[in-house]
Amino acid sequence: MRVGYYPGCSLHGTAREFDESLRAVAGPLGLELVEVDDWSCCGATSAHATNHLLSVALPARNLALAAEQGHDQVLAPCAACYNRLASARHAVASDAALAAQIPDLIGRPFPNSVTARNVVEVLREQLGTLRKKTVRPLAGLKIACYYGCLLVRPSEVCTFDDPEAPVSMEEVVAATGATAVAWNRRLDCCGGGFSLSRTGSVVRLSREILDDARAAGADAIVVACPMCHSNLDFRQGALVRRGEAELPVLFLSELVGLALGLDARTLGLERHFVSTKGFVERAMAEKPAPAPKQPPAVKPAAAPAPASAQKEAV
Amino acid sequence: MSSHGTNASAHGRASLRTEMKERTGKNTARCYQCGKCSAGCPMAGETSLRPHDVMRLVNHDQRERLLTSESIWLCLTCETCTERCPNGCDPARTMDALREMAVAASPGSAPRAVLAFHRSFLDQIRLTGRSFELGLVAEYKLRTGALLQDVATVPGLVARGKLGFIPHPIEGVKEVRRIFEACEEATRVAARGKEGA
Amino acid sequence: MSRIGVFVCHCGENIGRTVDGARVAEELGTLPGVAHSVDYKYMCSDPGQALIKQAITDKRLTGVVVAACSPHMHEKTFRRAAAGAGLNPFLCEMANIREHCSWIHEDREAATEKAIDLGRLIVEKVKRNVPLETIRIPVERRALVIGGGIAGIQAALDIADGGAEVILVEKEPSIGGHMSQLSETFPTLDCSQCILTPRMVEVYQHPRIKLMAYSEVDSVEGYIGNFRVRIRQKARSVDETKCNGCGACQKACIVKNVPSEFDAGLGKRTAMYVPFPQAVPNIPVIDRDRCAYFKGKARGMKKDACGKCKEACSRGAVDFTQEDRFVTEKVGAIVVATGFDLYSVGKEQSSPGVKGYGEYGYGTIPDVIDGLQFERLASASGPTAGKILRPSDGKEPKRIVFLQCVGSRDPAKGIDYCSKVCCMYVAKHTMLYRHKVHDGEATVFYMDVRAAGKGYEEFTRRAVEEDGAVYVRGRVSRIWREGDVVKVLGFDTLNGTPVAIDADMVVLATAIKPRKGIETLAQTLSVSYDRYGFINEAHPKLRPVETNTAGVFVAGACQAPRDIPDSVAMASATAAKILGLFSNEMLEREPTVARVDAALCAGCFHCERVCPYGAVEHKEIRDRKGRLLKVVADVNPGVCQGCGTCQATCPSKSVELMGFTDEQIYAEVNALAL
Amino acid sequence: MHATLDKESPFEPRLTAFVCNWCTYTGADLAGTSRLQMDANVRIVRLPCTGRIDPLFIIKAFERGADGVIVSGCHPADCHYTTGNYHARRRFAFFKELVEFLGLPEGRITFSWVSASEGQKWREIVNDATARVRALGPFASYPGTALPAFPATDPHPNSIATAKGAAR
Repeated sequence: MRVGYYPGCSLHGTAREFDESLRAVAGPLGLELVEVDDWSCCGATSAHATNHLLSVALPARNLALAAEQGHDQVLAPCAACYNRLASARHAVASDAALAAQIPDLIGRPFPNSVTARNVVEVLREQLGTLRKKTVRPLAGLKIACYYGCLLVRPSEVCTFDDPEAPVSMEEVVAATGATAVAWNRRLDCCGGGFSLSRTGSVVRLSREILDDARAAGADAIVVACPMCHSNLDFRQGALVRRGEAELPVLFLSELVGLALGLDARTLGLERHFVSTKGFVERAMAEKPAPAPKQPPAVKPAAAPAPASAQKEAV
Repeated sequence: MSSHGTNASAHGRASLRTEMKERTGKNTARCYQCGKCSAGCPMAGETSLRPHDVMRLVNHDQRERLLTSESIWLCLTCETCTERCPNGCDPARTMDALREMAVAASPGSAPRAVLAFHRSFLDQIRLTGRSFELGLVAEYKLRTGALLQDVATVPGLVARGKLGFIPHPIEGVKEVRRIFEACEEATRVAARGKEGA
Repeated sequence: MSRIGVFVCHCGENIGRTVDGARVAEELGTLPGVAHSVDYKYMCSDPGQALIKQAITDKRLTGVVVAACSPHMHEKTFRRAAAGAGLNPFLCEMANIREHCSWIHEDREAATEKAIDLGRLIVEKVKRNVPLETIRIPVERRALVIGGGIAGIQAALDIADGGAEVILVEKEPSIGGHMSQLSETFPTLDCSQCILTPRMVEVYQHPRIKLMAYSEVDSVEGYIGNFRVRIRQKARSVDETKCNGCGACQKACIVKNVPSEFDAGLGKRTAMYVPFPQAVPNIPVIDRDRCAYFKGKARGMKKDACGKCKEACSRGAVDFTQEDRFVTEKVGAIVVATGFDLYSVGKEQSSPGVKGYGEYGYGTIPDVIDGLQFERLASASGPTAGKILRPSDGKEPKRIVFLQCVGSRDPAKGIDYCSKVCCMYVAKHTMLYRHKVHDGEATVFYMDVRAAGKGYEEFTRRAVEEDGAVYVRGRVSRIWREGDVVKVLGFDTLNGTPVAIDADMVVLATAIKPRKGIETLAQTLSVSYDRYGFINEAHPKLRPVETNTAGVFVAGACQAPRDIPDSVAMASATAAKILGLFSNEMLEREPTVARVDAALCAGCFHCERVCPYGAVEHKEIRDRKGRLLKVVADVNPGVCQGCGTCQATCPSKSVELMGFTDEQIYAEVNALAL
Repeated sequence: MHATLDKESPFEPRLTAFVCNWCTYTGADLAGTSRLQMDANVRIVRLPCTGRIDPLFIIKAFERGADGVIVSGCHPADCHYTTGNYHARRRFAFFKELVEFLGLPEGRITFSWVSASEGQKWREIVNDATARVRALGPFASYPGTALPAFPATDPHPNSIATAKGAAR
């Protein structure tokens, strides 16, 4: 399947491994990612927070480019980009005056014909292929799927899953053979855009998320947003308490890549601040490829899940 | 026929509630102050005005108090309030609009750090078409003077190949600059229109 | 030649201020066929009416036009006056120059012009009016009550005590409804079953009440005074005439794990069951979806999978071969008292447009229950024998959080209205809890406390002041489970702080909704309902228990959320209405009905297809030798309600609506031109 | 607000409203009871139900000098007679085609649903329809008029208008 690809700024910088891993898994999953030529920044939270027109016009330029380049859908792996593109599309579709204004602002026709897709929904569509191509089932690994805000809210824009009880990421994780744990803070905000400007708030919010994932017995958190990743991974060193083990934070595409048998380097797993080494070793060790049904050679090292692991069903 | 009979402020300007309806398409008067927004707000413990306070002040036409409040700048735009609002009031979008109005009314009203971040971020886009993180960090730090914050981690970022040193301007950078100018101009015109009204 | 009398009313200043009554009378007096035209200050007063009567006699009037207020206000008054002077009342009509003219215009000239126009329209119409006779139809003095909850029970008893026969249809195996599930009732805290059970028994023993439990209304035909109702008696698999309610079959039943509807899913029952010990009638029923015998048969098993109940029954009452039976009853009036369902916070909803609470885990946390489940926990006859124990582990909860307005007043979930009873029963729940668990903490999240009944405000205050319930004003954003505590994240809007509570149990005061399937019943009865399915009353203030279909009445929570006193009051009101109706031997109806001209009718029966009431019948036209010439349409005047759709549809113009004939309407339209 | 006699434009249109007795007529009563001021150009013809309305009534109204027509009844699913307005609606769908065929501009006919509780809505419909027709000008001088006469459907040659010799 040919999909327009809008990597966004973060995937060229702090979230390079997201880009690398996504490109690596695309082929095996039958996805042809065609990068939108000359794409520009979506404006992210900064445009959204300060100028409504700009927050629509910047994504609109990219959607217009995608349309000109023959795409009807664009994959924006970064949750923030996805949210901005989808919001712009929604805003224009529901406001005729704005729709009339946009072509003048961006200097291009704007047919609003391109759908923004996020990485979770695109991967979920390939579940069958993923199950078939999984050569290294990740059985025994417990994953906390973290959605954060921008993938599911507001629900009138992000329509791919239930805003309060989403299941898509858990479905993808299950297809890799890993177990998605039930936990409570998968929809909470990590502090997002305040990473630089209000670090104290980010520390508080991110710590709550990490604590809850740990309490649920997770071996790793899986995210689909560079901002979440940066707050949970990059800042984790400052967040852990003495004697507390660090919790690896993986992009969903990295986890999928491991199941597809790709090596850690290709997937960018060495770029993380919290070491993924132990996690990757377990992923590699536990599953002799041809016999996925065999019991794991090594028992998971994690402590038995506390009662809170059986929380609300997802 | 004046449609604003009861909605005009004492000084003749359209009420904040009316203006909000024009900007967001949402009727803030639907808010019945249940506080569900504030209950779910991740920043509620840190702000002096919580989402439901903001909605109440909008309905009570407390323009000055809102536009000079730091609270509207502490919104993470996580949209939890909007998602759970029983009345579809959209506090998140309301706060977007308030920030926009605050900048238009008095650019100095935002907390320095937050606005500095947004300014730095947007300047990056204006400059290259994309945001460029090292430049962003540098400019942000110059703006805020918080030179040492996070410096310890920057070498880590470089070592992991996560911060490129060279900005890569896109071909359409001029186009992007035009978009900035057009949007800023349109926003100014709209603001003047409201002042004049 | 017509001799019309025109009477223009000033209604004091109401019309007189903006309409020049004298000029209207003068102008209308110049119209051809108008024999008399006067104006007067108050036409509806006794002297005003005398003026009309006098003129009818003196001027030998053939028609009367009163230009005054809305016909909805005084048409009956003036028609009675006309009849009093010997004029057929249907030759008198009103021109509305108050509501439609003087009250909505300020310009005196324009308003006067308009009043003249409106008067002229009606003058032209009345010229073409013909004398009509009031229709009289006989009344069947029996009532049907649908629903055996407290409203239906009260209505049935009041009607039967008034001397008329009643058929009470209840779809469940027992009457009693939701009230039988309640523990204590507000604001007196008297035991619900203690006051209800005697009424249930009274119904069962009443000589004029025919109780049809485990039955449903299948179809309804006819009209006020003359309904024919087909009732489906569902197969109980137990012969009611033989069963003596000994309970041996229940004890013998091998299927013991069916969630009990009566205990709101918190207890279990058998497949052969009586819903609760005080059930009326005390006759068990086999739940065929759960019964081992019937499941075996459904799977095609040749051998009987079970038959324990049959073996246990000493009277041979168990009958696996029983089938649904249909009976048809004639009744003169119908009471709809089908009650309510509780809104579910779950993801799946029974009505379109309503959503569940994802933020409350879609109701998947076992220690998050609804108000009715709490009633069962608090009830001495409940699954815990009245002990407050939480469902997950049977421990006594030391901290319960109560949430008001769950679903109610939440447009985002699809329910805008207030469910009315929750404020009261939540206060009651906190009291019951504190009376039973002395060291327990009861926290209530509320938005408003609506306690506007007699003794209600005092009751809710008592919960706070004497029983120590803590009321927090704010909605809850999220509920989740952490270990064995239920986390509740709310906000106290009165002191402006976030509130996070570790609760042992959460009770949701979920919204009251009409019964599932109410729309089908409403359509069967031709009564209208609102977008939620609540039955519409004929007038929200003046006709609160009537519906828009004559002879069909409404009582209790199927009309709107209602508490017990309200439901009982409504039920008694329907009984009064019905007994009033039954006090007539014949019913009188306005003769605004359609009539077919058999000579013109081509027998296409377009009218039959569009008639909402099934009033069009087939009539055979035969010659003298009895040979069939043609089949034409014929309107049953007892059934016809006078909408006129048939006339507008008729291609041959052979059906006419009396009072609104083509001739009359064209006369009005023609009179538009000056 | 809404001057009954507009000084700048001498033309005051005449509108006929065909309304049902139960919803719109009562809604118009409510407008009166609430003293909602509105344009004085509409003359109401009361019918039991919109189901009773024959499209020819509307044609007739235009023929007899109306510049505009309002048709209004109960909201769908809210009909006093259960389904009368549903049949009316189907008939009007057909009628709209006829209107186009006849060359009547759509703005001259207003179809709406006004319940007994919508006095305010009735006022808006009256004022909007009046303003629209006022802007369109007199129907008689409307160049697109292609109305045939309907003598065959007029059961009353001795109508008052004829009696006064004012028929067009």
